[in-house]
Amino acid sequence: MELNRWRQDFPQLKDNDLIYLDSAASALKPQTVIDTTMNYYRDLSVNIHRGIYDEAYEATRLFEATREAVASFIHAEVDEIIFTRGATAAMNLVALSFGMTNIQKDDEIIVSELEHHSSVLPWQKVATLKQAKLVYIPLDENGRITVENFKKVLTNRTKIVALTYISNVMGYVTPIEAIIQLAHEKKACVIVDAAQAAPHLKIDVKRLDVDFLAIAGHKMLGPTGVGVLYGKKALLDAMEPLELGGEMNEEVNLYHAIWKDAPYKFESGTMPIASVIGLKAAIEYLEKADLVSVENHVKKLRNYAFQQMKKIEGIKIYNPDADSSIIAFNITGVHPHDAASFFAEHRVALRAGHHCAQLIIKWLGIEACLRASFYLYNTYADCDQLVQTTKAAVKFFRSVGFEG
Amino acid sequence: MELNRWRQDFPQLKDNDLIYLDSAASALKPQTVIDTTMNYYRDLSVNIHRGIYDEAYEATRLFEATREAVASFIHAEVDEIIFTRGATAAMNLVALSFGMTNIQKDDEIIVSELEHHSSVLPWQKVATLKQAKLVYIPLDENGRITVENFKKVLTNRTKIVALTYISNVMGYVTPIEAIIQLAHEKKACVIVDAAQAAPHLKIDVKRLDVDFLAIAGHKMLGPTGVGVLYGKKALLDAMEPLELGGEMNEEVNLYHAIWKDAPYKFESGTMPIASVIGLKAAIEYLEKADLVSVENHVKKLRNYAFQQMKKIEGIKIYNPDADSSIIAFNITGVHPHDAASFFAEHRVALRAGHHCAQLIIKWLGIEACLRASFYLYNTYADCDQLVQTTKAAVKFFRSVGFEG
Amino acid sequence: MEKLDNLYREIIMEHYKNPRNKGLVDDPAYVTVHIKNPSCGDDITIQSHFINGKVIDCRHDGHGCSICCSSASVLTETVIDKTVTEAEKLADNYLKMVSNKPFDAFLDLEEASVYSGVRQFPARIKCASIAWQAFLETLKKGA
Amino acid sequence: MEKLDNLYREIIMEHYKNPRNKGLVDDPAYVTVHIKNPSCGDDITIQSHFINGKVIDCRHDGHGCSICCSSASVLTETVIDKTVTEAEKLADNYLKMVSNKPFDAFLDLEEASVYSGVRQFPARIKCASIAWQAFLETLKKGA
Ligand SMILES: Cc1ncc(COP(=O)(O)O)c(C=O)c1O
Ligand SMILES: Cc1ncc(COP(=O)(O)O)c(C=O)c1O
Repeated sequence: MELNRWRQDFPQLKDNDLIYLDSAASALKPQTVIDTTMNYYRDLSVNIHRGIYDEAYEATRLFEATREAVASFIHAEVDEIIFTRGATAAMNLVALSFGMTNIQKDDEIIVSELEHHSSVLPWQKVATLKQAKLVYIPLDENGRITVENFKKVLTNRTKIVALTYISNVMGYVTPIEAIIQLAHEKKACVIVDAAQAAPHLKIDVKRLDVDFLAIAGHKMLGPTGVGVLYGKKALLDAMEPLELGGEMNEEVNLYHAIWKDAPYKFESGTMPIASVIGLKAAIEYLEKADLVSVENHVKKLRNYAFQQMKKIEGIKIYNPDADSSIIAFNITGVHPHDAASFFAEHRVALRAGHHCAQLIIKWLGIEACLRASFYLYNTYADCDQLVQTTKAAVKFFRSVGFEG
Repeated sequence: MELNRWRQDFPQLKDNDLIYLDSAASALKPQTVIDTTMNYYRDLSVNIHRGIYDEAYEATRLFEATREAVASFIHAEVDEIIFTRGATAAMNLVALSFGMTNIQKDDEIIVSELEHHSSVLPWQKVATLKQAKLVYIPLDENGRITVENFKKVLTNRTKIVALTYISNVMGYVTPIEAIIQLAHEKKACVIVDAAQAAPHLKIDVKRLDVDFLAIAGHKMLGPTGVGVLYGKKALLDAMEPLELGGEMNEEVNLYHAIWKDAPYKFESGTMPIASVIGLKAAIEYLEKADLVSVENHVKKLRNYAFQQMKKIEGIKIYNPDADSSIIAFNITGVHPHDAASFFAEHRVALRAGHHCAQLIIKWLGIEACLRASFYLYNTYADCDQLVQTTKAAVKFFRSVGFEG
Repeated sequence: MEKLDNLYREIIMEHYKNPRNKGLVDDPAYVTVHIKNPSCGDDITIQSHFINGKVIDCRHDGHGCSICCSSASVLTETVIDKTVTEAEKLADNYLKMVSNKPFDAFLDLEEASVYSGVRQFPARIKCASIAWQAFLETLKKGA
Repeated sequence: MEKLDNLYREIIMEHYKNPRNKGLVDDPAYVTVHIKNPSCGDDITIQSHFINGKVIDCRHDGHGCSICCSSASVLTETVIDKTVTEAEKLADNYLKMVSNKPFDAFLDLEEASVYSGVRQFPARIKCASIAWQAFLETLKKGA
């Protein structure tokens, strides 16, 4: 097997025949992330804030150190970083608080059929409740969001633009920089779903001038149960918290209360302390690995696999021109759940289904598909295994009677 | 040191001089909880649902096994258990979904000044938005909720009763069984905050006939970042989800979507998988330890400490008649943050502040207080240390000039 | 790959490609139950017609993987003309068999017995179960 | 417990019990800043009066622990009659000192220097800082 300098850091890949090609669902965790999370439980395991004893102080320090690490990772200010339970919660917070306050009847909200459910459903709800208009950017013939087509739907009534940075099915990178600039000319607010982008692209919220941006910890080598909402300070200051409780207020009276400043007013109750602390180790790992090297590696693997996959007869690839690490495909005539069992038997871990993005699956005119996604710990050997198993799968399913 | 059969299971208490008396904020974790959580990260660390390969199937199985464990722990049905990011999120979900839908102008919502902020602020918000009336049960002279006083505020307009099961400041157990029965006679819905109760009392939601009940994992030996909302199936079925996204729907179309059944419609996006899986180990630990034995032990400790504390001149105890594991007190004339530093220097971990329950702190007529809370791993030696350190603190603060 | 050969048995493929009793009828005498497998999107509707404690007819429609669709077809052939009591016992036994629980090996599941291979694929048990679960629901609702 | 003795120094206790310049004035010439310590509930208001680049008066009110309240009193005595530039430098230096950052040891912090003991109590740094931070805010807003 060729040298992969990252692979050895992932305990799950040691002494294991697993070919893990499902990183777009969740990334595996390096030992440092596991250790950092564990150390909290073993050595501290106390609550943060208001604790004066050493352990509580130290836990608080580690918790806030992650906020600094996230801020510097995406070039934000520290008080623009809100911890949530995930990317889904982050995008719902924007829609249910900022959206419900600022959207009025007949306003327009632009989304796309490439969205993950968490980026479109909250706005579907806001649009319905507020009698606003949900507008879909027409995708181009490959299923891409283009600046051209965005211009066609942007109007003076556009108030919100909610788009994915990288599609979790097609692996397309959205030209959000140009889109944000155009949207701002119309004074529209842009929410970017960076759940798939954060593990792959260097994000600079200042340069992008994005208004809100959501991240999922578990997809970028971090623990489960933690995500991040970035928001411009002025927008966060004007925004009401959604969940009320302990630690997010300055003063509670019988009939009214006063909130803390952002980001704290959005972090009510006991936070996922262990996961937040562990997230810092993930960010440090990615910074050391260097996202440019990571993405180079991942693109090479994807291309290497794709060049062989496209020659296989009896399969259909839906995103030949993907920008990022994903191959979305089906074995013709074979339901992806049947196919996935074959891959699973050969220890190739793929995802089968609609990948929480039914709109693009419907756009493709299919019921579901297989998705192979690559990340830094994958190897050319993994690609070979994917290709061989795909070939064997086609042969097997034809042999038992599935017709292509 | 006397024998404590549980203490050795808590790695943080090994080779450590820490006297941990802050379990009401967060409980320490036994090794099994740490290991179970870690094993997920080391051996699986993949996403649940829709995964056909072994690791995804196994993670899903473990995740759902916790749901079964929680259900049997509180005598609920499996599909009445919703995982949330904490007790705070659980209570906000009830208020923002069930509350916002069912509360109308002039309806009455009964709460108490014993509530943690997470049990009162969401209803304060609902009352304000819906022009409903927030009604406080008058506490008795010791600060207790009594059935007598509850009857005084219960009316035909009462729609919601939201009360804590055990106060996190006073350690009082609320007579919720009688209250629930009375409330149901008026067709009011009862939400019980069991964040402090779940680690101490055997809860039987069926016997209590409670409508909604919230639990915090981290207070019952479990990981951070996970809580539980129990809700009666019929109520959950009629309730709209708050956060929309992946995994909670059956069908997504451009302009409308169809949710899954409860509990899944309330669990959008990637859940705190590691924490949910770890929570099962916590429940198993508590079941094996047996809550009756645990509470016996804790009450003996609390009483042993209290008998000595009450003899110390220069301190004021606010809850001499507590039912559960808490001593709330102050050194007279000494701000609790000053006092807490002294305790911290002596490795006695207490909490100082308003404990996210400002209303009862105001009711007591103080600014803040010290709180010592006991749990199964504590010992009589810990109590002695608390008493000695309190005496030393009084002496020290008097010596530097604080007046009693 | 014996396990996979054991799963994709000829009878299963035959029913997958040539489903029997497929297509719903618009007849109020039929009890209709629709089940979705939330974990993979399979979507099956079963219609049963009961007269005098007997399953007179059973029909299915929907989409999903081969295991799911074929099992709906096999179900209909298995239960038609059985008494409600027999059909219920068969369905119970079938569901136990595919989910690896103790089941009555002496009860003749007829063609449905070929689904025993599913036991080795825990992630697919649901696929093999939902049509039969939907049938049990029709029993509950209408028999 | 040398550390604790080092924290609760006589000067600190003296100011805690007999705070100087306490109580706010209702005078628009004063710049008012209110700060709450979100982590422990300490609550301090500082009022500064600047004329011609000088701190003519400084007042405080609020509640909190002894470190917080006394430091507000010490602050006012330290900055009154200083030039704005001097006062700002002192405040900067003081905040560095209590938070264990490199600071100019030659700059005379006067009585405020007794707060060096706070450095050994990281959880209390905030207590010793908020009055001075509020003063810096009054400088920013009004000097
Ligand atoms: C009585 C009570 N209710 C609710 C909560 C909130 O729990 P969490 O912070 O885990 O959301 C707490 C814990 O602080 C509590 O003590
Ligand atoms: C593009 C995209 N957005 C949002 C999400 C939701 O993230 P999470 O499930 O962590 O909330 C995902 C992950 O499934 C995703 O791929």
